[in-house]
Amino acid sequence: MNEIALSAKDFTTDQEVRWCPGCGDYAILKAVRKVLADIGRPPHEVAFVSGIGCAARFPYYLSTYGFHTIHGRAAAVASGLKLARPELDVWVVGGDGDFLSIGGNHTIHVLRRNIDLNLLLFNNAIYGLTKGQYSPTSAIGTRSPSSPEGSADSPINAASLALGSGARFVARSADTLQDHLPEILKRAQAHKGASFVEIFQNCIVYNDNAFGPITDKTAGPDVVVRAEHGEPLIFGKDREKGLVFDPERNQFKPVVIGDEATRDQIAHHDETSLTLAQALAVMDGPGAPMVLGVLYCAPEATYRERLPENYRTKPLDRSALSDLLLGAAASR
Amino acid sequence: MNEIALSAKDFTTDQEVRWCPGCGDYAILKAVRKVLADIGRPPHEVAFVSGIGCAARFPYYLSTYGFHTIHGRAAAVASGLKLARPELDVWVVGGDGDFLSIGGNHTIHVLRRNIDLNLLLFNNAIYGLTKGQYSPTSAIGTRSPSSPEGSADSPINAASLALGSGARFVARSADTLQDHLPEILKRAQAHKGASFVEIFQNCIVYNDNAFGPITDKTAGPDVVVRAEHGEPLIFGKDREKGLVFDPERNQFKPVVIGDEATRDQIAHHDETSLTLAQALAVMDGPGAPMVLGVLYCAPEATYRERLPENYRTKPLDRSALSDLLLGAAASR
Amino acid sequence: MLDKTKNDTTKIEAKRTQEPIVVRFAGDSGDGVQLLGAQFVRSAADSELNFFTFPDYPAEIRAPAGTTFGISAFQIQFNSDTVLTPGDAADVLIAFNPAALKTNLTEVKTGGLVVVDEGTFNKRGLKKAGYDADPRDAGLGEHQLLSIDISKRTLEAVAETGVGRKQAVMARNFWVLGLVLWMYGQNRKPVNNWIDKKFAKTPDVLAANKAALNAGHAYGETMELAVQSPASPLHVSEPYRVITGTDAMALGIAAISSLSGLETFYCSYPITPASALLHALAKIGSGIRTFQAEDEIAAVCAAIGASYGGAIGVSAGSGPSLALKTEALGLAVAAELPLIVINVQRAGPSTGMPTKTEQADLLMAVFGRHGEAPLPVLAPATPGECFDIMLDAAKIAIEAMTPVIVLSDAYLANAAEKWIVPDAEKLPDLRPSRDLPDESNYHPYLRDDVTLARNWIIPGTPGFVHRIGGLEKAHDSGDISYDPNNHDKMVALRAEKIARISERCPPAEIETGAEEGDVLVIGWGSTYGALKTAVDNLDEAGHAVGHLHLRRLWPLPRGIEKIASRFKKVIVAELNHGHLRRLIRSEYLIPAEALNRVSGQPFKIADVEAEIHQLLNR
Amino acid sequence: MLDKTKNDTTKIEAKRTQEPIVVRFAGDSGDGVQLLGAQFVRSAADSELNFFTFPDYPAEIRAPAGTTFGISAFQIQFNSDTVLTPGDAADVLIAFNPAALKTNLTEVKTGGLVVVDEGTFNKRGLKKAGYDADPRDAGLGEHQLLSIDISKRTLEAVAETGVGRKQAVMARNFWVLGLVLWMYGQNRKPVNNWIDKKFAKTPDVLAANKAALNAGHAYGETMELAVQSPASPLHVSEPYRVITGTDAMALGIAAISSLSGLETFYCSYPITPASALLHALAKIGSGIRTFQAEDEIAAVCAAIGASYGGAIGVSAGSGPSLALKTEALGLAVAAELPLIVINVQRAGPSTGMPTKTEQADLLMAVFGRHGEAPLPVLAPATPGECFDIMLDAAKIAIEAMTPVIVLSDAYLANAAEKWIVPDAEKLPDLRPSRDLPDESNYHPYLRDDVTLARNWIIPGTPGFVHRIGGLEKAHDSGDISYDPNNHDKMVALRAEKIARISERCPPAEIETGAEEGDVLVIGWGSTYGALKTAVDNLDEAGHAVGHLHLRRLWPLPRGIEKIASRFKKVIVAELNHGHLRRLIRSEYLIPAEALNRVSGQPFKIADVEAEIHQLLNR
Ligand SMILES: Cc1ncc(C[n+]2csc(CCOP(=O)(O)OP(=O)(O)O)c2C)c(N)n1
Ligand SMILES: Cc1ncc(C[n+]2csc(CCOP(=O)(O)OP(=O)(O)O)c2C)c(N)n1
Ligand code: SF4
Ligand code: SF4
Ligand SMILES: [Mg+2]
Ligand SMILES: [Mg+2]
Repeated sequence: MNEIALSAKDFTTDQEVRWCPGCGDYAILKAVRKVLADIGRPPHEVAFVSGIGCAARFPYYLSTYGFHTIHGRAAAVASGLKLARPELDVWVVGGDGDFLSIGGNHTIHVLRRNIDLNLLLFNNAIYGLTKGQYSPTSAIGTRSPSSPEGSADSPINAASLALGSGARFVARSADTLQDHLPEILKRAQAHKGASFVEIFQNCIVYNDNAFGPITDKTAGPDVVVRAEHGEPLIFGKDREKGLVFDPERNQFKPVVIGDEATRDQIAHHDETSLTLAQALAVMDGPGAPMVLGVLYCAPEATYRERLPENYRTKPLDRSALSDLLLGAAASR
Repeated sequence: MNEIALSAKDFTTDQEVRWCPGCGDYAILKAVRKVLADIGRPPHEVAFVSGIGCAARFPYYLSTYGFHTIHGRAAAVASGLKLARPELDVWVVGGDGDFLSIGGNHTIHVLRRNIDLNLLLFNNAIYGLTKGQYSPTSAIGTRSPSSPEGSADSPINAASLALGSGARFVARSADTLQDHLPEILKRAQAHKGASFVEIFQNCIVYNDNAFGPITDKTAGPDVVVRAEHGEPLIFGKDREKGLVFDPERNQFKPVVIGDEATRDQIAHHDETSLTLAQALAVMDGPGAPMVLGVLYCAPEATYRERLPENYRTKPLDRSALSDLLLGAAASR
Repeated sequence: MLDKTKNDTTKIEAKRTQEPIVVRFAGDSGDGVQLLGAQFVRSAADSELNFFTFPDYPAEIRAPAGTTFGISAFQIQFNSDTVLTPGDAADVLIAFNPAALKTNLTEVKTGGLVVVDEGTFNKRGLKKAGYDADPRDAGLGEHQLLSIDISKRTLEAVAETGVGRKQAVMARNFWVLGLVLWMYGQNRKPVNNWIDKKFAKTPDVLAANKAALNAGHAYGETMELAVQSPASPLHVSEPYRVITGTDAMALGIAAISSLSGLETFYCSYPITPASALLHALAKIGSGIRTFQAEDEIAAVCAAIGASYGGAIGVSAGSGPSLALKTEALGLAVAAELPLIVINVQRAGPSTGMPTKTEQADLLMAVFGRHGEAPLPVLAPATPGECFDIMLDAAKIAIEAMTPVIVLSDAYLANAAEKWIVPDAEKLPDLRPSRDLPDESNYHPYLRDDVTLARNWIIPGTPGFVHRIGGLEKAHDSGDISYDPNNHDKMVALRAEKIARISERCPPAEIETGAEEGDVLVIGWGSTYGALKTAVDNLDEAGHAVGHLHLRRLWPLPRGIEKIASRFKKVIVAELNHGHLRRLIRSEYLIPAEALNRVSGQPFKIADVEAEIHQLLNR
Repeated sequence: MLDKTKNDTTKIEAKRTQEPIVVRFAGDSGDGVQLLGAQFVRSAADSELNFFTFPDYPAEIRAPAGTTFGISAFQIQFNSDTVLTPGDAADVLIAFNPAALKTNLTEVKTGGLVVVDEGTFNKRGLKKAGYDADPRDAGLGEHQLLSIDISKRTLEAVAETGVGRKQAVMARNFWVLGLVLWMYGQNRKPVNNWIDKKFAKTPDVLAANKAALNAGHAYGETMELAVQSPASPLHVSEPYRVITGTDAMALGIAAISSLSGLETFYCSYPITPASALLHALAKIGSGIRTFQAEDEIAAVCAAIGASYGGAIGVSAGSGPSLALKTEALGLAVAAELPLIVINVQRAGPSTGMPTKTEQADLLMAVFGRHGEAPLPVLAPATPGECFDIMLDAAKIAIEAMTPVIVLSDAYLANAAEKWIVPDAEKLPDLRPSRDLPDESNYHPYLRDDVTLARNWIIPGTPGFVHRIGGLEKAHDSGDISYDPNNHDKMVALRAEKIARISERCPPAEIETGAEEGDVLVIGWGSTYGALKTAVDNLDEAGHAVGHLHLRRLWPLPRGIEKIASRFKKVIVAELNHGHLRRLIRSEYLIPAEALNRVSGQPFKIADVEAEIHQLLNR
């Protein structure tokens, strides 16, 4: 595919980027431009559709086709675009408000329909553009202008929701992980069907450091498992910890290798296991790490592939139209 | 609580029931009336809120307070009602279209917020009221007026979606299982926080027998596990089959006891394990049974309980209002 | 040998007239009344008669048998002349049971004939219908009653075919059909052909239905019931067919793709009475794509996405659906994309009476968006016009790069008439220009000088990548702009673009009646038949009354003011509280009066005539 | 010792006048311009001056420093007399950097004074602002320029306090404040008090800010900049405070619960500029409940649920939010529940210009629902009235059992004025009657004879269990009904119920100017100040121009026709393409003309005057 050599510059517009200085969106933009260049599809064959929010300004900064729609509806607009124009590479970008609050229903349905879109959720656990209200991914007790005494809603786990919706590709990464994010994006784009990538993104103004050590170079390894298909689920600075299945509680739990379990007992990641993916997505409790990487990838026929053949027909010519108008039931 | 002896008749209105003869909704109505009588709260302390659909006509047939709202929005209306009037016992009723298609977003959010409502999904895998189009729970390939050549959308697994949304109580039963459904409904009502019950319901007109053997007295035991907390996950006419954890595939699988596993190896149901619940909800593949019962019950603080104390304050009296109007910042 | 007949009419008066005839069938949802109606239409069409039919469905899916709320009815008016409505009231009602009689008796003309199935007038049936006593005992007032034990006669007729009792009872509708075919001198052949095809796989049912049909026919013959055969109409050489508004609209949508060369992408969420359109299109299957979305917001957004991709997005629904599409319609206005949104109006507010008709969504269609978001609104007047209006909508949408709303209603969707099939070769060319502008100075808000439409370059086109969206855009670069003067200009441009549409469309013209005089009746949409007939009647009676019927509601067509000025009084007739009237008054400052009814039912011609009469006498 | 001054104005002309003074500050979002404005207001309020302020925020959250699209401005007009707008143009602009100068120079009066921070007019700053050359070199045309190295002077002033460079630069706004306080003879004390409180925990910052304040003040003194101290206004004995429209509305909502005894349940989804209201209410915290829903549909539905439960549901948003609430509003109309929906209008269509003001949602509010779904629409005219309108809305909602829409806008939400705090004891009683009707014949659609409101019995009440919903209900039993006459009657009843509201409200009255004569200017909402001032000016100039300003937009108040008939011409002035004008024309057939601007900006008084002048001369 990559016939013309493209660079990130080929995907850069003349528009001044208007995010706050230090916003995690810049890093994601950088990664996406690089990935698009690496994939090598010419810019005019690529379309970005977004809703409304800081994240949703994304299309303005990519010299591909772009549609900045309305809050929460990008997945629905993109569904129509992709079904009408299957040959385009269609990406959907939105924030946690866009994808999970007002747009939650479209997110669920586009995933279960398995329409071949690449969905990028920029999760900063806050409503950035509207000046910092807590969002559906904000932790309980988040103090914000709309929750001065702390929010009461328990947060949505985006990956778990995506899996619960029937998604066939679910992954996680973070804005600053430039050694991880591009690979995940490439996997998502290569996946046939709806791919859902949750990107932890820092909103420096309204929710700085919400993902704390996860994106931190030093602290990260101790609290993050980078799941890779077929590899053991090991983490820790010295790769001294891992995950094992606890049959007592019917769930995975972190252990220190040697002390609590042998290296052999450590579970291996299996992208194709829904149960494993669900367990990793909700990993919780003392010492439990956050799992990044491709949690689940189990391709199935896409929506389009499942359609009856005649769905794909071209507009009728006039003679076929004539037959249709006259109809089988035409009385003469 | 049950001080006044109530009977199902005390929950019956003078309205003629307008479902099709043979509709599964009748059986659910019967079970609900019975359960309400058993619970024994006086009818005026109970409210049923519904959207639009055949299922959503439910409130008309119960002599409690009732609000037949608009399609898909019952959970949102009920949230407002319950937060304003916590002392009421509020139930939400809707079909698979109501709860999962147009109302999907409210379903997710009411569950993750854990507002103390009892949500009853009447899943008949079809849009009944609008004359039989396929619904979000219809199997791929469903032929219906809107999909004459078979539907292409892969169905939502309601329990899995509920779990992915962060629900703390998820259960399944079926219209005709009068030895099961009432108990499940009681558990749901007793649960503090949002409880989600998926009830397989037969639409005799547009999707007859969609749940085939599941609700069948004879065939049922062979294809249904009735999960009970602490009990082994055993099924089969002669209770000869069970579920074990397969570490290879990281998931539960059905086995024949004796042949493929010992009775001791059979997993026990643990309502409090999210991973187990998720695995049971999506149980799939050759020989895999459908799991009914309370899949997950892990109470947590409800939305209301998490609110700051002053949220509960009564309207200000005039002197407090006066202070508020003058304000700390009042310039004189 | 009549089983039981009141009012001393042992024999029905023979009457040979050119007057249109109205027949109404009413029975349980399970009685096959709609099928009976359709088959009667088949014979009428075969005789080249003109007709207009209207089914009256119950709200319930399948209510318990014998209840009043489960009654389904079908009314047909037929004649050798043009027929524009199903008729104000029936000459003949055939009631399959007491509940059908109870709920439908008011639909019969004074002096009309009522046929009932004696076999259902037992205790149980009467009780279910809520009758304390057998209504036949007291007579049916001014109506003539013919009580036949249809049940028994049908069972006897089909006895030999060996079908079970249930199937046998089901054949009652064919017995009735046979009777009615006799009464109106219609041919049984098309029905027999249909039975042959339809029931080929179940020979016993086939035989039973034919037996019942013949028995009913024979009954009429034996009883010497008078035959009222309408005169032979003029022969039409063009092919024609029976068509409902829904089917005509579906064909119109299919034709759009054919005529424009663009894929037509139909996105919708089921809702009564619009879902029938989804079904019809899904059945057509080829040349168009249907997409059943998770809700109306997703439906219209997917249609917008398809239009953005270079297809024609179409999304249909009813009142609550249009309400939900409000925000997205604003996006389509701002993004200036072609889009067709169909609203099959039903009785509101809120869920209202979902199966009943109304015209109360007009002002929502015209004004129901935030910000200045003007768009064209069209409405077909007859079932057949539902075809034409779709081509018109597509032409406007593509030419002006704008969303268009088409307002149909429950009545129009379900009503059927004889439709001359248009010649596909003569239908207009709707292909958009795909000429590419100069690449170097390109931006997506470059406009055509005449139509003011922005250019429509679709994703996938090399060299023209661009971004559009709902934020205000600079008129000269397409970039986001907060400049006050630019906004003022863009708001004005979008308004002017819509205003110019009426310059390209034909001006308003009097439909029927006087060109000047006392009263001008202005109407729109499905009230066409009732209004035209009423005005024709008044015209014949020598009154100077004219009828103006609008298909383009927004922007209003040119010439209305001039026409109105030729009349002393103007009255706007519509099934709402005065929507078009408000538009007319505010635009032209004409003291237009109101002729409104909001009952979920179409106008009765007689009521319209009466109200115009009143106005004439004031 | 002026650093650099063009136009030969080494000394600014002294001017002692009673004319209102307009000052505008402009700088980066990070420059603390809004804080500076708020503190200047503090001193003005302390002197009992009257004022009207308007912040002009950028759309971006925190745009890169020095860019034109990141500029935040604050304008205040103050005087001893009543002040109704922030002023058409500034007497003085203080620009913190070149970008601020570039974007705000057009806001300065001809001959006005422009103060710039010389320290920012370096190459980098100029380039970021898009200046090719230093604009000061060519002079600022008609304007007077005062270029001071504020940066340097601030740094010097705070040097001793030991704050870091970033904090030191941040203190520029206090330096400017000191200067401006000197220029207008205002007291530093209230500001010093505030600094003491605010920065108690950071003594170095406290000291720096005070040092800067004093230095700026001293600079004015040393330079002998002329002082223009407004005359002392009349002393007001009632307590007053500075209030924005948002805060007034929040207090109004809080007051509803207090006055009605009902819980007020505020449900909303964040959207600019309405979210400020959610923040204000969440902060108040007591006496009201806030609920942040997943979207606007859920928000309004939760509010409806709360109202059903016996609370008062309130839901606020902006244009796109109201669009999404369309369907649910229909439910509230059908279910006849009290509900208040606030729409803080912003520039549309679609996402439009979210931070800018507009009045283009009126027709959506009045007509934007399917079916006949009438409801009252209100609009406050000033920031302070945002309080009163909420009580009015609650009274109407409870009395008529109806949803009510309140239309505010971005301008009103952010603008601030001096507000006489109402005496809580004298506010109206809004408690609904909770008398129970006769249990035996009870049904939920029993109506009050006068208001036609249905009874409001809430869940939990023993003996009255009932069901309501969006399907049409029988007027005499509350059961679902498909009866045509019943529907016609219920549609009429709901319409009449709304129509009767205006019978209970005071009739329209001329606001200012002539009671009869040449031109009647009709306006509504936030344009009040500009329209009133323009009409006052014309009145003083001897023209027979009157101003009618509507707060109740639907149903229209009584008396408009009569008032209009006393004028030769009527013009409706609004920030849209003629919404109220359409209502007035269609209702009264008055040839009302239009004075429209749709630029995202409030009216300029001068523009309004000019347009009325034109009309006077036609
Ligand atoms: C219908 C509608 N409701 C609300 C808004 C206001 N709004 C714009 S963006 C946004 C949420 C922003 O949060 P998120 O999606 O997480 O994106 P972020 O800004 O954090 O990147 C909201 C509520 C809107 N534009 N439209
Ligand atoms: C906004 C809106 N869209 C669509 C409809 C039409 N509608 C009514 S019920 C329904 C779905 C019914 O299916 P389900 O919720 O599964 O209930 P069931 O009838 O099967 O019990 C639909 C699409 C509506 N009333 N309102
Ligand atoms: S507000 Fe937050 S998310 Fe938005 S641009 Fe600024 S830093 Fe980024
Ligand atoms: S259509 Fe189906 S779900 Fe609806 S009432 Fe009939 S049987 Fe029940
Ligand atoms: Mg966010
Ligand atoms: Mg269903």
